[in-house]
Amino acid sequence: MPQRKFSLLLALATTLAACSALAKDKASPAAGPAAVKQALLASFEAKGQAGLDRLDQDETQALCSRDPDHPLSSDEVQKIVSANTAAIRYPADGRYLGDWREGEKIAQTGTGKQFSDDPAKPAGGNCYACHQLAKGEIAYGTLGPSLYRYGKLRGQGEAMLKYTWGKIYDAEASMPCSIMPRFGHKGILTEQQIRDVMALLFDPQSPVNQ
Amino acid sequence: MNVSRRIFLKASGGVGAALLLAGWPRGVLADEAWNAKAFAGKSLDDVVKALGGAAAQPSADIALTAPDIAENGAVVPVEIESKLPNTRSISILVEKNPNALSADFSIPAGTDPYISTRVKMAETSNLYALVQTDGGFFYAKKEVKVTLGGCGG
Amino acid sequence: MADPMRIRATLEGGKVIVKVLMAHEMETGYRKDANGNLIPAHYIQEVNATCNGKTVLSAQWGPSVSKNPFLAFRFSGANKGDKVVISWKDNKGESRTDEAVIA
Amino acid sequence: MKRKLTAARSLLWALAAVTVAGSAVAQSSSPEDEIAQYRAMFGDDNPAELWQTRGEALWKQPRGPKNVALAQVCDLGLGVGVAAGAYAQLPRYFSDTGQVQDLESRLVTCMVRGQGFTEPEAIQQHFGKGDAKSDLEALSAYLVAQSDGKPMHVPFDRPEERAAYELGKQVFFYRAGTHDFSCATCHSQTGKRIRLQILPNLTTAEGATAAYTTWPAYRISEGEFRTMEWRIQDCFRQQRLPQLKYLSPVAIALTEYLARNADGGVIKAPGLKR
Repeated sequence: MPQRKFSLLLALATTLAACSALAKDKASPAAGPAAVKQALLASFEAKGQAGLDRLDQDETQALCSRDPDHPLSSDEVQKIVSANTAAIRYPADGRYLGDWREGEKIAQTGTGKQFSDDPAKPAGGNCYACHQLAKGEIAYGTLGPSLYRYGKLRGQGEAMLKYTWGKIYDAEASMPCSIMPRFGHKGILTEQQIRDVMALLFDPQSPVNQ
Repeated sequence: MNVSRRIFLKASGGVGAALLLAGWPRGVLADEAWNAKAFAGKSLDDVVKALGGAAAQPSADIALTAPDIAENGAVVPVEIESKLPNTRSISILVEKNPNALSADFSIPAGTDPYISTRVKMAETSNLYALVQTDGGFFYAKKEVKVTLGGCGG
Repeated sequence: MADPMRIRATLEGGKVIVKVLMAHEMETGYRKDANGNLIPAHYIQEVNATCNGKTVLSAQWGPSVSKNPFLAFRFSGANKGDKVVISWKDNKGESRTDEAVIA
Repeated sequence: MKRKLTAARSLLWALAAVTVAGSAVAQSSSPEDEIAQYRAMFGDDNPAELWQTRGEALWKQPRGPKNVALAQVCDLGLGVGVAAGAYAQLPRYFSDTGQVQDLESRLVTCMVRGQGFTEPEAIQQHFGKGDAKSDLEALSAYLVAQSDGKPMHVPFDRPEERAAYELGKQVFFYRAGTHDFSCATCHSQTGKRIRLQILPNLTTAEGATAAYTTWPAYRISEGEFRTMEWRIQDCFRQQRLPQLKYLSPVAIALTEYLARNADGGVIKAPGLKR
């Protein structure tokens, strides 16, 4: 009998929850990580350069997949910072800056790594999708902060160059669960491409600093 | 690169040249054949000449309405209304398309000198409304910025 | 065969307002397919509209009119119940004619 | 042709005229205003109507090995042959299939069970391309238009519907792939844009409503009519994930998540999108 009473209560709770606008109810059937992964594997098929292994998560991705109702603990945040800080590779020859003209092209290019893209072509950075950069480009997004006059405002000190390199290489190191892709760590951009994007940000001749 | 910029890839050669070889009829009235020479023109001047004029004059009596920014160059809405007397035809030109002329409308008596349609723009460019009256050729222009979009280029 | 046009013709303030949507690829001849081959040009070149046997609009188009073209224009001298007949012909010689009753 | 937007359109035409005149207004207008101006110029003249016309014929004509019309055999949730308002109450659980189904999934069921097509026949060319037209897209265009102006009432009292919602929510936040993207990367903040496109916050009722009720839509960048299945599939392509299968559990679950978040909103579709 007590069990049946519990079921009735659960049913009632379920009905009540259905009335909440966004159904943020705890009574919805749970979909644990294993069930979610199973559903994903059953729902996707490999295509072009995108194999089913793209559905596998590293620890950072798994932790950062929590919905807002389940925030991370400070230990979990620390785990993300440590793993991603360790992942950053600084340029061996100490050269941080390449060609801003190439950097501008990379910032404008949105293709790369999609199953519809040619894997032989270098991927773009698509910086303008989220950031304002050169003043002349009006079609910029606002998911990230404006980077207009980035270098002009900050100078080219070693610490600033190193910090910015780290941001592009693996943003999770300095901002856990940042929505910015980890361009170096995940092999989206090459070291030289990152240099070119760095030049776009720092070179006094770059349209970003005009 | 998005679709709008892909539209006009490999602009040289191709259709324009082939059509030129096909010869060109004179006018643009409906009962005449398609005016290949006008559609092969690269500039406002080319097109005006192919339509039988010498040069076009700017006019404030042509209302050309188009967006300041086209979210997608594949479809740019254009509305043109001429207040010039005896408007015979209204044409739409895009300066930086591989061939400037998009469309040429003959306006018979009884039809308003008004047209609304949608054209492709390869890139940010001037758009021209070219009007032929019995007093010659006139135009209005407006720059339309064509933007990139999306998360995958 | 091409899909029918959607034609609306309404009499407002003594003028017939005509709005047309046409189903057509309007292929420029400059685009490439997935295999890198040029897609041949295929676009409407001529459009003709008549009402009561009289031409009310005629047009010549190039490939830079947008895919699935839209066209609106106005004319005088017709009544409700009259028919507006619109035809197009493309560069491959295909054509289509549809009509709408003025409402 | 729909007339409800005419007033708004006139206003924007007036705005456009001011801008053309080169006044100070032109300089101070934001990119969002300019995009709104661009979109307003399309008015009510949506090429999706070309798909609606074809879809109506496909719904009403006897077809398939059994030579019957969908209008005679297809139950979209409100009874056999009832098209009006059905889309506004999808996805939902159907007892005859034991599954939560979206519009396209249900149409395939009807084509297979009702008209006698095989499933591969029914879903081949599920997304159209140029002259290779999709019957499912045309049918969707027609049926969605039959719910235009109707408020959404997405059923949510079945455990299967709740399970689909919960799965959809988990998938929405699932980060993976080369770019660490999830749906939430772009669609869990309010007032942001990618390039110049405003990103709806799909975790809120307002954002989900703005997005869900204006799909399916004619997509200008492709010159094609596109369904919600297409929209979700193409988002995953851009997330750098593999190909989402048509009518797959994740496709339905995400549709359920979005539809429920948009519940109560009024359908304004087929829409017109970039």
